[in-house]
Amino acid sequence: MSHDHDHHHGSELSAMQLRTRALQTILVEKGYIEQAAIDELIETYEKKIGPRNGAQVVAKAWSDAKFRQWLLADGTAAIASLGFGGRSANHLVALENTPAVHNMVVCTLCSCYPWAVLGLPPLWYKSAPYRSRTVADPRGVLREFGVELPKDTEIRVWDSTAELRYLVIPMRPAGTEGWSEERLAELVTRDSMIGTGLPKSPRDVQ
Amino acid sequence: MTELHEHHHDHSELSETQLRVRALETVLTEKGYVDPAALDLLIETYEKKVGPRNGARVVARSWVDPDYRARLFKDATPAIAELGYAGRQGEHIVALENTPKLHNMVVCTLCSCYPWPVLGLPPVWYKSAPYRSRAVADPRAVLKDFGVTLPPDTQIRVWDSTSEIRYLVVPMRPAGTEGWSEERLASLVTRDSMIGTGLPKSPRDVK
Amino acid sequence: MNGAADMGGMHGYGPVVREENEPVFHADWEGVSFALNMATGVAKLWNLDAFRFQRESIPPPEYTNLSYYGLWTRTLELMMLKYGVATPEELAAGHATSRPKKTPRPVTAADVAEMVRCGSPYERPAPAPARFKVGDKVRAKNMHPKTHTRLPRYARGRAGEVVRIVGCHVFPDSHASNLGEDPHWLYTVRFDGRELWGADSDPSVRVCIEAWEPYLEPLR
Amino acid sequence: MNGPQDLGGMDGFGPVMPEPDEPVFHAQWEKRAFALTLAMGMPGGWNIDQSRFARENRSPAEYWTMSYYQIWFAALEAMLKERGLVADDEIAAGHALRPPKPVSRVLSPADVLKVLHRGGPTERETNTKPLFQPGDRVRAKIINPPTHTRLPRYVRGHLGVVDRVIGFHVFPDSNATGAGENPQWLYTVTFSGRELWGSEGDATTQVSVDAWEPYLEPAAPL
Repeated sequence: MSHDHDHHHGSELSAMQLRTRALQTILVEKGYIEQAAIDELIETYEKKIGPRNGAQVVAKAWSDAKFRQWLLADGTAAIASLGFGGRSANHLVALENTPAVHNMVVCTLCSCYPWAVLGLPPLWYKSAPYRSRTVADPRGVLREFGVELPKDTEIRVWDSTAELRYLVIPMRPAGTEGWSEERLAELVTRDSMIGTGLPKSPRDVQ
Repeated sequence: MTELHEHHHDHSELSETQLRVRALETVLTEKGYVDPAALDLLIETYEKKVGPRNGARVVARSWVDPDYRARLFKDATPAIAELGYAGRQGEHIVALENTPKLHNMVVCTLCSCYPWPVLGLPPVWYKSAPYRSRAVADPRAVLKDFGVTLPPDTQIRVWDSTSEIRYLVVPMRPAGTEGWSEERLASLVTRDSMIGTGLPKSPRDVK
Repeated sequence: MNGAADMGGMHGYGPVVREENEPVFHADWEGVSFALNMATGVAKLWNLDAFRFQRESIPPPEYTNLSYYGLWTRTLELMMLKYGVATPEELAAGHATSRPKKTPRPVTAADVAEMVRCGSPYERPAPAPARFKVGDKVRAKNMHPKTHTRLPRYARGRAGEVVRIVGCHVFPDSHASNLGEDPHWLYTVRFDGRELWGADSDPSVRVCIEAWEPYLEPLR
Repeated sequence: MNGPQDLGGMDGFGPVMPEPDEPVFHAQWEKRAFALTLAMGMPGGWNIDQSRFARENRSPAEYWTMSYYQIWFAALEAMLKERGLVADDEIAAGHALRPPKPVSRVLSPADVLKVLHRGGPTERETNTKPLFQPGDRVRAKIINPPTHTRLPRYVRGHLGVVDRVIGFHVFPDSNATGAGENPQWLYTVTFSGRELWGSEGDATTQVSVDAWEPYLEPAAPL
């Protein structure tokens, strides 16, 4: 199908740059926001909070049975014990993948995502293709991520319609017996905690 | 809402399309797939000859001739063909009778189906997203966009043209037109009154 | 509202396109757009549900053609106009030409750090006991409000099962229209894929949504 | 497909804006795009359901910003290219760069009025009997095919009443994919506004759609 209808995203970008700067100037000039607050927010979500947080949670769940139980029973409290929580994870639910059930998270209505453990969502998570298709054809979407699951595995899609945020706990890869939490965390990819991917195999790291 | 909306599709896009249409026409003509004279005739037909005047004649006839009216509501396609209107996008026509209790309105939510032989080509609003999205869900509000307010207890039936059946609304004959000729009556029948988004003109409106 | 934001089950958007090593922001202004939206939230100029309602009210042709943070900036402009934070002239000039009636206490870096740490919990004391329990069969109501709702179109009218009682939460349908927090019980409801997408669809699919009590009726 | 064409019940598109004294066409190119589409139907060999699918099968972002005849024209181009009748480089050059493929027929000026008058009736002969009769209660099935269908999303899963048995007609869901005409019984089915839009809906509104038998399942009488 031809797509001749070019949307000149280049010109949108420079126009948006100007418009966004205008809003910033006005809000700072009127005294609603201090410039330092803006810088702090960008710094926090660009540098400090990201999927490494979630990987730590998953690795701990893999190696500490008690923590795992707590995480599945009360995700918010369990991640708080590791120092994660707050914005976009005030109500965190951990979803356990098993050989019988594979969980996948989407927000069809906007872009809800557990920032505190995964950082800000990637573009594809916020895009129309992912939002439109995941609830109706999760296997088709998984295929685009190179993930093929057994036919009889139940695929459970969680559409984040409220302020609950979901973190998928993937299955611990085989061949990682005796690994440290830190080493296990290296196997945990962002996509495996959304449900569009699987953890790395031990062969992939070192 | 839109004073800051810079993401506009400016006129350069139109001229781009214009060039592309011309290019395609040239290629198709050079290959012998189309004859430009046939294109001219198609355009002339729908721009000049086929239009809502056809439908107005059908409606006016149904207002003066009870036998014709009965035939029209029984099977509209042959009844309309009696007046010489038939063919493309009017292969299967159904006439819908407005009464004091029931008002009919036609839409095509999925594309732009419209009874060409009696109404010509549809106006832009009929094909637009606002009409297609709202006519089935909130017909009274849409009627308000057209300045039409119906009594609150009038039933509104919306016909979504999902198949090759095409619908023609037959509005109610305005009061005060007793003894009028068919031709004079036809001058009261507006296009919108045959879609159901309007009412016929009142006798006062035409001299 | 049945706006462009309600995308679940739509076709035509094409495949999911991933970007290798995607940066958090693709341009400086995206980071600023993000930060301004967070900070205006902290300043309590409006609530999150009202912001979402404004964003999904953007006409579908525009909504679907804006980039993600372009949509945020556009929504922020509209909210600033609607809530009297800026005038059209100010937005066009890119500068403040008037002062707020009441001098605001500006959002500081410390406020932001506090917000990141604490977030904004949505759970509230329950005004009444929960109507449904885990295992109850329910039907999502067939409702089409013109205002904000978090019940996706694809679930409306469909039967599911309550799998979790989440708690009593701020009700977005009221909150977005500035009718107060109006807390209601919130449930996780699970639907069989075939109930949502038809008998021919993949039998191994289940879809869970969160649904507030007013979205649900007992299955008869 | 649940594409951008399936607009019934969507919000956010704003008010209907009738244009006073609207011309039939708004630009010269619209006339040509219209006439080319009609004229190419014959040599192109596609059916109306395939044209409709070619129009709706595009991104909502694109569909919702294109004008009506832009959509027609884009679909015409897509169908011509799909059948190898025209290639991109030829449109770019504005000239034929390859000899034509043989086509069944070309529309001559002498045939135009005849062809228009004949149209393309979709009713077919049958000796089967319709499953439903006027007055029967039916439910529109929940289907979500990724290909062309004429059952709008807003009626799926809802209860209606058969108003009229229209006849035995070409089934667009098959015809659009080139799977043949596969004709089926066609009915007018009427739904109450409240059934479709909820208990808050206008009690005086009814909506009728034309639905082929495979779209419907029997529902218990009241």
